[in-house]
Amino acid sequence: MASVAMVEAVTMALAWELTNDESVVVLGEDVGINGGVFRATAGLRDRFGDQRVIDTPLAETMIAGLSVGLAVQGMKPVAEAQFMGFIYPMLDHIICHAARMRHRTRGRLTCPMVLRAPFGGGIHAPEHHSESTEALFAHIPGIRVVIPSSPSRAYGLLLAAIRDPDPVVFLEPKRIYRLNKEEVEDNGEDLPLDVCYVLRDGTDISLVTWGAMVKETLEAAMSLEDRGISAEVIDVATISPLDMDTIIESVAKTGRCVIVHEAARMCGVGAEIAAGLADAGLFHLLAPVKRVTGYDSIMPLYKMEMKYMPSVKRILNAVEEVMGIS
Amino acid sequence: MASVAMVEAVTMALAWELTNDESVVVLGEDVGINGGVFRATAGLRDRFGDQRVIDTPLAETMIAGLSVGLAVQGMKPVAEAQFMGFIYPMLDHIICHAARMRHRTRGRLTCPMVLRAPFGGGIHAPEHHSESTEALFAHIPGIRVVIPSSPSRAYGLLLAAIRDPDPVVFLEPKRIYRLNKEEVEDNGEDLPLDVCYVLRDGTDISLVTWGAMVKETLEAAMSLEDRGISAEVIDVATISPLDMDTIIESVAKTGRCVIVHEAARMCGVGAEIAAGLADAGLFHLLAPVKRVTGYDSIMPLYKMEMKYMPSVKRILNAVEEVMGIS
Amino acid sequence: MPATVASFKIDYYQFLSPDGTLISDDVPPLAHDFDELMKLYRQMVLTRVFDKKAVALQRTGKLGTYASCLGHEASHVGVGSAMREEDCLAPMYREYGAQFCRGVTMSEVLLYWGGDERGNDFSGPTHDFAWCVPIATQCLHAAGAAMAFKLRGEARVAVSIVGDGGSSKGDFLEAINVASAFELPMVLVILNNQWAISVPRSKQNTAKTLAQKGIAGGLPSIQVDGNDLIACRWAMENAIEQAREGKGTTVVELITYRLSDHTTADDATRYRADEEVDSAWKREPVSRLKTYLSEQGAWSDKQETELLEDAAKQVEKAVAEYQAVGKPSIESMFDYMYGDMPADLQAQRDRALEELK
Amino acid sequence: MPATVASFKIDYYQFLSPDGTLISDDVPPLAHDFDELMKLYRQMVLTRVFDKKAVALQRTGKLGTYASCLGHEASHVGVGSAMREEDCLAPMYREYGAQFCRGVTMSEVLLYWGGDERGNDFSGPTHDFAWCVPIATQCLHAAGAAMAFKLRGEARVAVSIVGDGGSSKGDFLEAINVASAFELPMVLVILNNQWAISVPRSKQNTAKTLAQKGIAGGLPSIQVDGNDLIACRWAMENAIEQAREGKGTTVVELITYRLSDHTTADDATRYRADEEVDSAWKREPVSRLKTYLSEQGAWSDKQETELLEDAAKQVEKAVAEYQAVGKPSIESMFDYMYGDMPADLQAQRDRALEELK
Ligand SMILES: Cc1ncc(C[n+]2csc(CCOP(=O)(O)OP(=O)(O)O)c2C)c(N)n1
Ligand SMILES: Cc1ncc(C[n+]2csc(CCOP(=O)(O)OP(=O)(O)O)c2C)c(N)n1
Ligand SMILES: [Mg+2]
Ligand SMILES: [Mg+2]
Repeated sequence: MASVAMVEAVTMALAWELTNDESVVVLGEDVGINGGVFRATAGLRDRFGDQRVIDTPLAETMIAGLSVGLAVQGMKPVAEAQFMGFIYPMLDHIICHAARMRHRTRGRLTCPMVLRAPFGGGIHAPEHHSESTEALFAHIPGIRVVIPSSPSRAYGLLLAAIRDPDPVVFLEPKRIYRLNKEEVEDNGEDLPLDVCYVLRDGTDISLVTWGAMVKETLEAAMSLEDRGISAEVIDVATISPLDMDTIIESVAKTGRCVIVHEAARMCGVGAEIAAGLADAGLFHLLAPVKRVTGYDSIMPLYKMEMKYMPSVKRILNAVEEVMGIS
Repeated sequence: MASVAMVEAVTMALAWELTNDESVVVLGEDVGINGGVFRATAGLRDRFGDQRVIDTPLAETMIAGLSVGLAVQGMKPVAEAQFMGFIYPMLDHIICHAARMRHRTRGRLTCPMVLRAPFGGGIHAPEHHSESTEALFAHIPGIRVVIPSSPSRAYGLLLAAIRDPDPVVFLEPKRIYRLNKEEVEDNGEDLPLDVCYVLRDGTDISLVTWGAMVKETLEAAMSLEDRGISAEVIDVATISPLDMDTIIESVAKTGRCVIVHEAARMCGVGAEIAAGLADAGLFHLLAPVKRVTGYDSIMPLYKMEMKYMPSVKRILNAVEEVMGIS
Repeated sequence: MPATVASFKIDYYQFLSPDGTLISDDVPPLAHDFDELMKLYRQMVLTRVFDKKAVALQRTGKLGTYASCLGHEASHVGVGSAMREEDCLAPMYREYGAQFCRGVTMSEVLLYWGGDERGNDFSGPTHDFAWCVPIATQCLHAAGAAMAFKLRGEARVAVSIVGDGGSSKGDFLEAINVASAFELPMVLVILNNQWAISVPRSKQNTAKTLAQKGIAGGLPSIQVDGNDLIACRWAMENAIEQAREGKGTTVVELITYRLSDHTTADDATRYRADEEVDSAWKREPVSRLKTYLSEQGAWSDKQETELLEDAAKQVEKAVAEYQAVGKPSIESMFDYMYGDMPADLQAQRDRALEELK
Repeated sequence: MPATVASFKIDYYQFLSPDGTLISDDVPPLAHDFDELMKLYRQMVLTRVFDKKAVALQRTGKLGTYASCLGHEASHVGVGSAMREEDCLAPMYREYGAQFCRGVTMSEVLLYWGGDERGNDFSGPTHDFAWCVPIATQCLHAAGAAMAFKLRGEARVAVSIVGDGGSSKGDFLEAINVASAFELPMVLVILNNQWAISVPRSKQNTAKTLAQKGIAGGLPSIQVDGNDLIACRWAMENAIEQAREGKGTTVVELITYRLSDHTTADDATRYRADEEVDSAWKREPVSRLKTYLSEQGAWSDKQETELLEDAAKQVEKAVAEYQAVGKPSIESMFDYMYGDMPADLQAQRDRALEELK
């Protein structure tokens, strides 16, 4: 069993599917000889050849439309958007075609494609390299949105995403690509695409998050523990469809919830979770549902990016408000 | 004072600004000699010439990028996406440039543009002609999202949108383009871009909606009145930035809220409103916040479109749940 | 003195002149294969008869907005008849003439414009792409199909059709580029009917031809009289053959004219002169081919009468089929969203079944 | 026999050969205007000295990821020096050589790559567009600028620069089309440095030139030796003049080579052979022009030494300025979002001021 970082788990999952499903092709900018700008596809071209791991011209709309065509005609494209900041020209094909092909044709045509993109801030990258706009995809019926936060979940969820009969947007929190290693068995076992992960049991408050923010959220939970506050931490992981049941179950127990995400607050995925609590979860709530998020402003260039992103301190401040302490 | 339908109020506002601000240009597909597929620009080309009212080649990305360039260099482009279903190729320029130009350059460059698009279902239109994806825009910091629901608000809000120093996405609910006429004085007076409209005072429940759904929501309120239930109806109108204060004030009074929108529920703008209530409004809530929305599936072709969209009946069902009656 | 490093030209192909006579003796065999020509003529007439009926249905409230293909018959049948079953068509929204050749049924066309997704569940080649309303996006889907065929080593060709307006859109232009990069087995047809709703060809750009967009990718690119069935069919056969032989993508601009309004929701008199339409009628494809066949003694008035009767019958039958189809079920709003329906959507479905009955 | 309806060619322009000698006597006056050439040579050297320093700053942790422009000096200075102040440049992210000619300062470049938006608040022409990371989008912004100039009747020209990779993107291709449609006063420069990160020019498409993409819009399109300052400057002057005179947009492909890694975050040895880079060094622009000037007796070793010392001083001064700039304020995350700050954002700002200090 190999001890791997999350980005290596991504490569492992791609390699497994390339080996076991000949309809799988990996395509994108610099995914070939260069192995991807984050090395997520490192070595794959040498192992599987340039007919399976394909460098495309520089055109995101094309990559998306090409992938739709490939998927509809029996291939399983795993396309990469080099950074989430460059994914927007792909939206038209994702919204109008990938998400609708099955519905539009009453199941005659389907679109089993995966769109991978590294996302999130915190790596001192240039402008447009630190986006977190998962909410845009979460609003689109007909696709799935998945965000791993550990090597094993990256491996299992990516396998599931590639095997899923419908389009999946798979967002990789690049800040934690190499944060810590984990033993991951390369056994081809996938994970379900519709369940949250309770990373830490707690009784006083539920902290709900995903992606790289799992790190700060767990740190916050730890320091709360020192103060005798027991925080449950949930990694949503499968953003859409959303597993509200697990979240409501948790809040039924704790009565309190703080949602943490890097994206801007306004109409972020945190809003959907809070809305779910305001509906089916309302009578469990002992305190307002707070969201600790990026501001409703542009992710700054790197001098200020850590100021923009939720910090352990900001999470703790919100928890104190919700717990009515300070 | 002229009695005009909403679409005519749009034309009036465009004509006013074309007359009074020479930097204003109207551009898009078929906006010129054809006067727009909904006649929203009817007669403008004849009045102002083809240097002010400009038919463009068929390329939405171009229309958006061209508008950014025009706006940054001192013009005030009012671009039209012929239908919201064709707006997606514009997102890249809206997200990456229109929304960021001021921030990116510390105010050196700004992007005062308006992007108009008819949206929503219910007119028996072909595929892709019935979209309601305002939530995608509401999540983008740096732009404003405005949705009128009456001739006078269309006139005043569009004037304000064109005069605003920043990019505004102006979505026109085409189902009610000609629904009913209203006296609108063509006096160039604009309306604020950051306030909701309380269309109907009530004490038992707050019904929050926008766009064409204002019609069904007011009808629901009327029939509730017959049953002795007093519903307050709020037209959000300025979706982003969102005027939560007015909504919370209303719920502070009624203790109950049902949100109605045509768009899919998951991560729709209704989620943000419900999330606001779950936070600052929590202790006012006597009952769960319900959302009556389009389903998390694709807006069907026209045989079924009215089944997809919220109906008076569905609104009443939700109200009954929230009021605990039936 | 600069060095010329590349030169290009665009050729225009026409065999049958508007008056129905051959322009020269240098014509493809098809020009003398009257059996084949009659078969194709029948397809063109059937398409026109269907189209007329569809417009009538819309006018009488029995059909939603409909995009007529009046005047496109030679281009459509040229494309559709040159393709093999196993090839793949990525149409826009009005290429019925091509699709009928492929096996899509008239009632499916009516269902789609009648607001029913079941119209997209083609009887025709079940791998053909659905109608595509977002302009030009289909060009990239065709590129993906062509890439799938190439990767799997299948001798299949993808064909997409885009309009003169659509040829301004990045999707089409990026398709040309990727076709060049991967040498895809594809044909990119530009169906230039001179109008994009109210915007004339001349406003899309000031270039002499639309075909020359293919030069951007170094693709063989030609212009063809899109009202000359012989030229359309010949050009498409060559282009498809080239693609099948691994010689990559050809761009084919078919020059025709949209004799109808853009759709039944449009009123073309607002933006174009009757004279233009009248003169376009003098070049229209159906009577042109009929004249040729008659002159050649290969077609009689009797055959024409029989054909029209037969076509009318077929169309009536399709209309009856269309009208016999009931409303879609509530379930159908949910059941085709995912291969595995998410729990939350299942719950919305259950509630809808209660609330909407 | 088909009729040829349009023909095109792409010419290649080079005056100064890699060895620093003129290729023929048929050269523009600039070739003998040594004062001007020395001015431009100084700009090229300054750009190179700056670039070297910026890479060093990144290596020592004093600068973020940086995109070097090593080898692009002739292309950049050719573009930048041919423009008038009132013209408008829409750069990508590495055209410092062009921007320095325009008035953008070295410390602004450092601030931008140093993670500070203030780098985009140019001292240079304040109407020039900011650095543009989303590839090729700047081409449409230039088109919009050109349209604004044309609508207002101003004799100004917009110039955008896109890479060989970026020339595959719809934004660039749609810019060509709209430039043609509206006959915009613009120059679309393709800065072909052979690589798009790890993807070679040959993988973007199989066409002979990138310049021929302009033929799609019927635009005059040429190829130029991007390492020949004389050719670059001459070609840009002509293209800009044409645009200013209302003759529309020209596409200019400048052929050069990216001698550096893509950025400091890249390692080009992973994907390209040293031999290729070595041979590219034999064609690089700075020593080429220096050789020419020296051979002509217009440049001495003494002048070279003084130039290098002076350049080093200027760069040091810029680095000092850059390092003297403090961290942006918390407020700066909010204050440039809107002309009128929304109440909710104001509240977020207030809270941030509390929480983040
Ligand atoms: C991306 C997009 N933008 C706008 C529209 C609205 N629209 C439908 S057809 C049409 C004109 C298309 O003209 P052309 O490409 O020449 O095809 P034609 O209709 O003439 O066959 C437009 C603008 C659309 N369907 N998709
Ligand atoms: C839309 C978009 N996609 C991807 C990227 C990531 N990226 C940055 S530079 C680059 C290569 C650009 O190559 P080219 O256009 O030749 O310009 P060069 O860097 O060689 O000057 C890529 C893919 C981006 N910045 N924007
Ligand atoms: Mg057309
Ligand atoms: Mg390059």
